[in-house]
Amino acid sequence: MTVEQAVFLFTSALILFSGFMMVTRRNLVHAALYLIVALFGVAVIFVLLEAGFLAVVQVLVYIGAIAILMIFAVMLTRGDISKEQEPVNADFGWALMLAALFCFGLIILIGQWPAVNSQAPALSAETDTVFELGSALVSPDAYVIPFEVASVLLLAALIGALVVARPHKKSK
Amino acid sequence: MLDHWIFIGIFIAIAAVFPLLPIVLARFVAPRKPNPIKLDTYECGMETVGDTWVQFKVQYYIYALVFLVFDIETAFLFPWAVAFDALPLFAVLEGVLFILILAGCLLYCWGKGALEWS
Amino acid sequence: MSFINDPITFLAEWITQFLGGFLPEAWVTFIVTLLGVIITASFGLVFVIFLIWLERKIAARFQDRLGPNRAGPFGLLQTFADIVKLITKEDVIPEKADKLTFNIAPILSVVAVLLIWAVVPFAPGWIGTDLNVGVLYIAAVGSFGILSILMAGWSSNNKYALLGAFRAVAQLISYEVPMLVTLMVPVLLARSMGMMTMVESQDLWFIFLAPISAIIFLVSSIAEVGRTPFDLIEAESEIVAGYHTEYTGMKFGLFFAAEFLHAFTIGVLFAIFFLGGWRGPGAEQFRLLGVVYLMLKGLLGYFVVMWVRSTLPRIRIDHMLAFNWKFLTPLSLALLVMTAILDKVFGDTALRFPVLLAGNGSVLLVTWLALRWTSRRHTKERRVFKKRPVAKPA
Amino acid sequence: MIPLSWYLFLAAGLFSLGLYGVLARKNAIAILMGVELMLNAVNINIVAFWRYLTPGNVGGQAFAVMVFAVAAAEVAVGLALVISVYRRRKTVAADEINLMKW
Repeated sequence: MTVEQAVFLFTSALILFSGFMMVTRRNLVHAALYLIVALFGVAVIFVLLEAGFLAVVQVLVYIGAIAILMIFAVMLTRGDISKEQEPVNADFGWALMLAALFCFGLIILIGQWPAVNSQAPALSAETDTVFELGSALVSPDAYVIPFEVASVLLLAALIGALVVARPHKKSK
Repeated sequence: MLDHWIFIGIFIAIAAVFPLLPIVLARFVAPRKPNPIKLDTYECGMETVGDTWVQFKVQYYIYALVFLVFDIETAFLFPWAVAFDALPLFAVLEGVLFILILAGCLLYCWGKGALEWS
Repeated sequence: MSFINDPITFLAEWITQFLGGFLPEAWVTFIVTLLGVIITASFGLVFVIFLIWLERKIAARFQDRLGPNRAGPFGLLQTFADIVKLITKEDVIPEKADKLTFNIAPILSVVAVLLIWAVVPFAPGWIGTDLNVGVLYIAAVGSFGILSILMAGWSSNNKYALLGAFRAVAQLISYEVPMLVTLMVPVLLARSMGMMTMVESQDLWFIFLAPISAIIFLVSSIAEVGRTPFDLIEAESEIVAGYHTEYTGMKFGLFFAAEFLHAFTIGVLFAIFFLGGWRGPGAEQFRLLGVVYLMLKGLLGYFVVMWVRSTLPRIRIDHMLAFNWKFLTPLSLALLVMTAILDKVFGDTALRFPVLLAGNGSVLLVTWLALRWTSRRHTKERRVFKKRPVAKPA
Repeated sequence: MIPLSWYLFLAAGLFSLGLYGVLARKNAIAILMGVELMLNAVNINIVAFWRYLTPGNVGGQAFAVMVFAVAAAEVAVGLALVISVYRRRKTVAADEINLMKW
């Protein structure tokens, strides 16, 4: 077993464990903290896939912003925490079955696919993926439309979230 | 490429050991005589009144929201800045358009009064 | 490569050869990397011991006091005395605290700052590791600091700690916006996110190409550390001691060590991004000189931070957030757009420096005019007195 | 070296965990956390396919960045809805929010 394989196995065990803890914890802040561990693990996986830029962005965006937003939202809707009710709804048995079926189905499907044991071709040392990504994002024959649409999407999401989340002014 | 990240990985481990050392040392050196009053929450020096889970104002969430939008922006714009030399003027202006749309986000929040603390 | 020019590379090669005699190659690489990590990481931590003494000495001078002067010559051993005190204090974990989170938070806060030093270029060829996403890495590592504050505040199970943590996080994430946007300016000018390339491309220091960006970076960094005038994180009169109210002994000390180290780290980062890092006469030949230059420049930035700290009072949280969102963020966005367009058009010509400087000047002028206009309007509004409630005897 | 299948298995497991969280959890915020897990599983797949099948074409990374933007937008609006619902109904339990059920 190489070092990379060991790191991969350890990280994926960590991700799956904290993912499991996340969906089973009663305390939502604990669930959010486990979510953060899982997201950090995914960043490590990105590093193993030699996508260092994505790993850094994963930490910056998910841990630095999305997880913080989650914790804020938990604090803003505290009614449920003090009540400490059941974490799962009535249909959780079905959910468990469906998720397990889905998991096994996927594993069988992946196992049957012939290309699955292919090895990673070596990246040439000359290419700087960040540089290429930057060129591709604004190049007219690559991803400029998704690039601009992403900014409009963010604008729309911000406006929508603001309108929904802000308390309406009291009518006098 | 991976060598760099192995360095970072070892660095994280070592960086966690450094602050752990004094805490472990304190375990052996420091006195430990807990009693219920000592272990009580200090709060503001008075006895705790009511629930710790006070209701927070939604303004915190709104700031986090605007921050999230600008955080994502960096994921798009940093590669753009790195590839700056190879870009034609047109591509640079596309990046500028991206920034202006985000400035629109900020202006919208400003105009709606979402940036006010109270 | 002689010892005087480049002692670290010399030693590293010597150790590699020595160990290579009786160990497999993978182990040698691992041990040399490990040594590199330990040297880089402990550099920051050892330096902070000296810095705490320096900060107390300088703060005392600003306040016309002597500062630490009993333990050792010039009070140099004061910090060691403090460390001994902190270690021998009883470590109280409140009964109702969330134990694991409570204990992890201070460690995480130190780790978050220490991790920045992995990519600091000390001298030509002397860098922990030259990531090609170094600048973004620094920003990403900062989010662990935010997380540690949130964890500390929440796990203490204390209203004021939680309130302090929430305020602190609101402040930190707000000021991270102008910081990220301004960081894009040096990246744009250097055309790289690698820290080494950043320094190497500063034939002309970036502070001359982007002076206002440099100031915005420094201001938002001060806010990120939570130093006065932005020290609402621990506004004693408002929220007790903020998120670390419940911490005692060494864990409390770790939060403070992290703050001191962070304050100096932003001085060093300021030097790297805007003051040319290790660049200086003779730094290419004698690399140790590069480290000296970097530390001197970093101390300069650190001194400015301390100067601001001793001069300005704490500002109110609504003013602070308004200053960020309504002044720093729009200004940094305008600067980024201006720099991008002007640098694309004039980047390769001799006009780069004067044009960028003129661009900065015009942005400054427009901002000043806008500020004058709005402040005049505000004063007019304020002249109309509102009716105040009058106290009546019951 | 790590074969491609390992990454796909990890992503499948993570996706199923997220799916279980979305279907079984009562709290709306926990459901959103489950969605985050699923999006991350998708991202692992995208990046793994980029690395193993088309490393020369940077499109895989570009789409991973797009997924980040979409995830952020989803969380922003989703949590805003949760907060808004909480303000009116004083609950964030997804099966108690049944105004639109009939």
